Amino acid sequence: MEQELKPELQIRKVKGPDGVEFEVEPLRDYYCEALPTVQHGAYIQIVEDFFNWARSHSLWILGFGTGCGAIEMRPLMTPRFDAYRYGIQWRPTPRQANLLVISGYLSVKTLKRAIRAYEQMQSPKYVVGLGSCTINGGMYWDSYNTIKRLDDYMPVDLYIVGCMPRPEALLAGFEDLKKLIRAGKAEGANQYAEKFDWYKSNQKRVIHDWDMPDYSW
Amino acid sequence: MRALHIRLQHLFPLGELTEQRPDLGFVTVPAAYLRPTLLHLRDREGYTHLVLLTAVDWLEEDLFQLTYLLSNRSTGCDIGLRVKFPRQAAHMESIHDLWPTAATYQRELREMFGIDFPGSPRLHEEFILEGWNDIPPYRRDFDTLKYARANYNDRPGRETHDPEQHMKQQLYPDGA
Amino acid sequence: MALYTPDRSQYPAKKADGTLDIDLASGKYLKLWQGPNHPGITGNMSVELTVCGDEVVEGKTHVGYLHRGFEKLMERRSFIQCFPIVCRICVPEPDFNEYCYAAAVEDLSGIQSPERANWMRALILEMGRINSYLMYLGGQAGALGLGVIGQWTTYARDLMLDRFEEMTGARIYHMFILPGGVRDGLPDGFDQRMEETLREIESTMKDVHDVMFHNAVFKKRTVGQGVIDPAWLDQYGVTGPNARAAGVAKDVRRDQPYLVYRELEFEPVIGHDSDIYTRSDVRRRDLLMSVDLIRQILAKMPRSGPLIADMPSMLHWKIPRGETYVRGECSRGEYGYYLVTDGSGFPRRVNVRGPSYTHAMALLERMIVNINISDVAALMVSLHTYPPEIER
Amino acid sequence: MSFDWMKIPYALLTVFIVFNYGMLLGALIQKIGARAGRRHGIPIWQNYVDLIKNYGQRTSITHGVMFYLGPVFRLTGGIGLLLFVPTIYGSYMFSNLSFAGDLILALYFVFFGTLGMALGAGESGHPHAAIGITRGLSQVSVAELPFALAVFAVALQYQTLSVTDIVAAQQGGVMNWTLFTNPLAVAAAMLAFLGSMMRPPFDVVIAPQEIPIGPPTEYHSAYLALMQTNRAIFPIAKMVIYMNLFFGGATSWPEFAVKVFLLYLFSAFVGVCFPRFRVEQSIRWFLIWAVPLGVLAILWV
Amino acid sequence: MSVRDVLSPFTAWKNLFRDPVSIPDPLNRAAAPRYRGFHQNDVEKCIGCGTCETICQNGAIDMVPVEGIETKSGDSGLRPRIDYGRCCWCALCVDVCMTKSLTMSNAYTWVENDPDLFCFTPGVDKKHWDNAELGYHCPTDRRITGQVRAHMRELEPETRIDSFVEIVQGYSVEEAILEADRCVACGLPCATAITSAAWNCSTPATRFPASAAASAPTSARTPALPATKATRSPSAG
Repeated sequence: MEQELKPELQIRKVKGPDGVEFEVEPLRDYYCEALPTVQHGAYIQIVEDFFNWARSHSLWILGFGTGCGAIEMRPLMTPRFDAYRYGIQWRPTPRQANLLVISGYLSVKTLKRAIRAYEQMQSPKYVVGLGSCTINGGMYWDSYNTIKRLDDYMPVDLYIVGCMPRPEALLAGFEDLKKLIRAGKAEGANQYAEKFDWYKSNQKRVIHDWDMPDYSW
Repeated sequence: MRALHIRLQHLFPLGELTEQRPDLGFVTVPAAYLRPTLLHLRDREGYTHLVLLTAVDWLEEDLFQLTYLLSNRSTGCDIGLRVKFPRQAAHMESIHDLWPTAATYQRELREMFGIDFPGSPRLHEEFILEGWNDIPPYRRDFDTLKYARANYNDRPGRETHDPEQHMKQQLYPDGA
Repeated sequence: MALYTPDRSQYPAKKADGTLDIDLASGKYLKLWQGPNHPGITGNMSVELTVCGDEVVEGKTHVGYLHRGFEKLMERRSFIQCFPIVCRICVPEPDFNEYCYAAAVEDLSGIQSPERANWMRALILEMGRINSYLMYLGGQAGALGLGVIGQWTTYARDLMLDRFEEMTGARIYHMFILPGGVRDGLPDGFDQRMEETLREIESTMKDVHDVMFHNAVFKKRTVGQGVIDPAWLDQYGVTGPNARAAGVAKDVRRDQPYLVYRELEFEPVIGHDSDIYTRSDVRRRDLLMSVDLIRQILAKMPRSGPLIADMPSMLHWKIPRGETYVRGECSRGEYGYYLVTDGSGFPRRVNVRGPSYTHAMALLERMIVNINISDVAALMVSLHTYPPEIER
Repeated sequence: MSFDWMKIPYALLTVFIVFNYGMLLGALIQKIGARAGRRHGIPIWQNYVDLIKNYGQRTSITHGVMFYLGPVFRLTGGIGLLLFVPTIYGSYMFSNLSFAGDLILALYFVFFGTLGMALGAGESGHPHAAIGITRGLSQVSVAELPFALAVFAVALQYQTLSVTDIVAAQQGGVMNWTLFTNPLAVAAAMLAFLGSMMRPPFDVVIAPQEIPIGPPTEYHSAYLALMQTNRAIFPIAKMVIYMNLFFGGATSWPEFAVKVFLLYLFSAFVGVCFPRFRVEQSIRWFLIWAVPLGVLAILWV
Repeated sequence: MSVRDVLSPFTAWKNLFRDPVSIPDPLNRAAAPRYRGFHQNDVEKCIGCGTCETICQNGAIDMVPVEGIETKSGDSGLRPRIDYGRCCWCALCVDVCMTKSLTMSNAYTWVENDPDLFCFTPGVDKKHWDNAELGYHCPTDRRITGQVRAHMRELEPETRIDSFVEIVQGYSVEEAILEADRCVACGLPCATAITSAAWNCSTPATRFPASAAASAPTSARTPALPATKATRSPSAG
């Protein structure tokens, strides 16, 4: 059932400073209406391998703790496990991050923000799912508000098992992700572009009040 | 607890006191006398701290039960007031003017149980669920498993066998 | 020296019924989301700030990002099956959920947990409180820019997690306090390793005290900021360190002693001028008191005796009809479970009442008006709010 | 007006050396800061890998021409500051393009990068960037005040506007460094140095906790890489100015390396131990402490 | 704002001279001896009774037939297959295991990029932690399913020899309930050919005399709250 839009999302008339009246439609993405396209790597394979090597050694994680596993990301960045030694770093904005860690269950409200953050990240981007909740629903298999399989909504490169995987397991997972990237098999972004409609239909089936552009650049 | 209950019974037609522990008792209050009882407890009896306002859904008796739990800081005693009212068109008067924090409780009960508190501030704003299109989820007649099966798809390849049936088929295949 | 304090009386304009008259089209106000994806908040909640210049005019807390519907799920699980899911409600201090749930079930089913199990439970609760305070100190200093404190306190917290892992078999979600008692005893050699950890935590706390609490810039940013008016304590149901920093000696461990707190000597820590600095100082002294409590517990703890009461078979355990409320003092305030059973093998209704329920919603929205944008993060962390307690 | 073309390749050589030195020194300082937090910190070559990764990103989103020009202005500010000031005194190769009035040009270039960044971030349309700009401009301009006063004091003291002559006046022994001949100017300049280095006591501009990293919020892939190269060059260039004006310039590369390392360490030394000031608190702090020192320095000359 | 407030933060730098505390090689660091890691199952000792599936609140365990283990009396030939997309490592299945065959190792690292591989039968699918001896084992002295067997009272030998009274006195009502309470209704012993109605142990709730259990929710409209045994069907997914 179509929910009536929030007041600030309806189309409204705005008078500019120079007196010109124009119409603003908040839901339309003025910046770019195009859908994502498949981004191919550099033409020469050597250059692509070199870039992949550089991408694997500087994993910038988006600082968005979506679930309960985020508390084990904190020891990673502090003295005891010190992920900086492996070139892993926190970035506060999705623009500069190339790794999105979905740390455990994902409620529908957070899924909507996670999708938007994922779409704003730049092209070679990777997603790692932590814990059993991203594989098959985990402990909340019968909950009405959490998603059961993460790969229905986002292309996931890697799963780390554990009901809250330990920091050592996280580091081992990131090492495996590095091998995947160096082998050039971590192409989640292109997969998202190819099966875009399938992902969008899954997302819209779960998020009922869809009041944002289809692909938020 | 008994002394408090007797004092209250002189003023308001209360139900029986069930004493769970020496410092915790629950008593049923008719809906009309709820506000005066709360005011009396808060101002004269020293029960100033509203600990909890929650609802219990007695589906088979077709009743909602609202529990107001008050705690007296000096003596350390708690008293729970139970109010029962029918489930259809459930509504209860708002007490946000007695305790400002009650507004948050009432917002959650409106969204989770569908109990209406006319006059409570920001009552119909979305509090926890966003874009919810089913009946309020905490009611007993909302089946969360059926909803989860309908909206999210599980990973295939999961089937189980009942040990008893399986043994019967294996040991006595022709059911002799 | 107050150079210029602007007159705030008719500003911003108020409507007749007292609500704020903010029309965003006028360009004077900017709506800013300190949203779920933000390094400055503890956990996933977002505050919708209406800002005029650098000053917050109105704030609305939005929660629901971590809602899994625990109370609905617990109605579908038997009493022993609720035990593992209960500790997932609040991540910085999971043991309090286990204890409150176990105590509520024991209260209704009339089972008495043995003496040694009570000592073990008190030990776990105090260790969990230290972890939660250590994480708080790292968050408070980080919200103001002092990153090095977060490094030390998370290191100290990690040592404590090793002690948890050694004793209970898991780092964060211990699933150790079972209705009826505790799962296992202390491993051998635990006391000596625990003493080392406590000494390491005390030396870290001494460094934290030098660098954070005797820091000119930290004092300038926190003294006099985010003051909780003692009159609000009752209106907004403020409990725990937030209330103790306002001078009210309210500690459930002292007022209604549960478990073994009668046999331990401790004095609730009081602060007086209830601003961000005093709240962090109260929590620091509370942490040192917990370290001393652990030493007392380890000294007085009986080392032999049953660990779990003799329970009926957990597979089909039915508890007669009844309702109860059990409370405890967690690091953020008064934590309580309201449990109603109807005689079937499943709890009829469980309501988790976390302290952040009022701190993050009503109290934060009241205190956030008229403060600078840069202090919103510091204020939120100083109330030590944790959103999963609000929406469960 | 003859212009010998040989200076250009030498100047580019200086920029290349300073760029690599900036990358390695930045990583070293981060490691030292991490060691204060009792951890190992990033490997030395990490800055290079981050740079290559950012250049190698496949997609990037531009918000308009000015958005693209923001990092370009910032980089020109860094390189300009470096080119018009002699890095090594006395050697023809490394006194790159310095001329009589280069002190004023250096002052202009120090502030030019911040202005360009403000315009670029403004174009990005992110509310956090807008708040970051307002704070950044107000704080850096107030931090600029004591620095300008200190530079005028030095110029008055040595009666010249050419950095080469100032360094020449300070040669011969440690005693006639400006540090000892005019300590007030050096104190004001060092406080201003803290303000402009975006380190915790004064980094409310790029504060991750309040407004996620302020102006550079919307910058990513190639734009961020441009800004990273600048983060390698601009601090070193600023320290070259400080070294030439106040600490007797450098006659050889090892001396240059040691002095720049100590200056960089000074800002990190203060930065690790203090939280942030709010904007009006930092402005008030500068006006109370740094500006009187600068005025006294001028009077005392 | 004393001078001490300005100078004492610099004591943070004394850590420069203490060596950092990072764990040198975190990737293969052994967990604590009692750590609840990945499952191990001794396939011979396990009798496939399905009690672990009953108690698992995440519906993570399925009882699946395994080739090479055929059904014989007392062993249903099924083995638990655990889905690590549901498990929460609470070790209730290890506590409730009738023959103590299901235990936990203290391994904790398993990373895959294909999510379907996380469903494995411990003991049958070979894993690198199969013979790790450290890990969580159920404390032997305690059972989740009730106390030890209630002792049946008997006549003393003196009175026994000079009378024909029945020696075994049988259980009182409470003892009978306690004894019946210990049955986990796994269905193995009563899976004989002629399954008479009395012994048909389908749902334990119905097998108790009404007086023992408090008034079970009788009204039809209560939602289908799964009694413990019946959880098998909904969790079948």
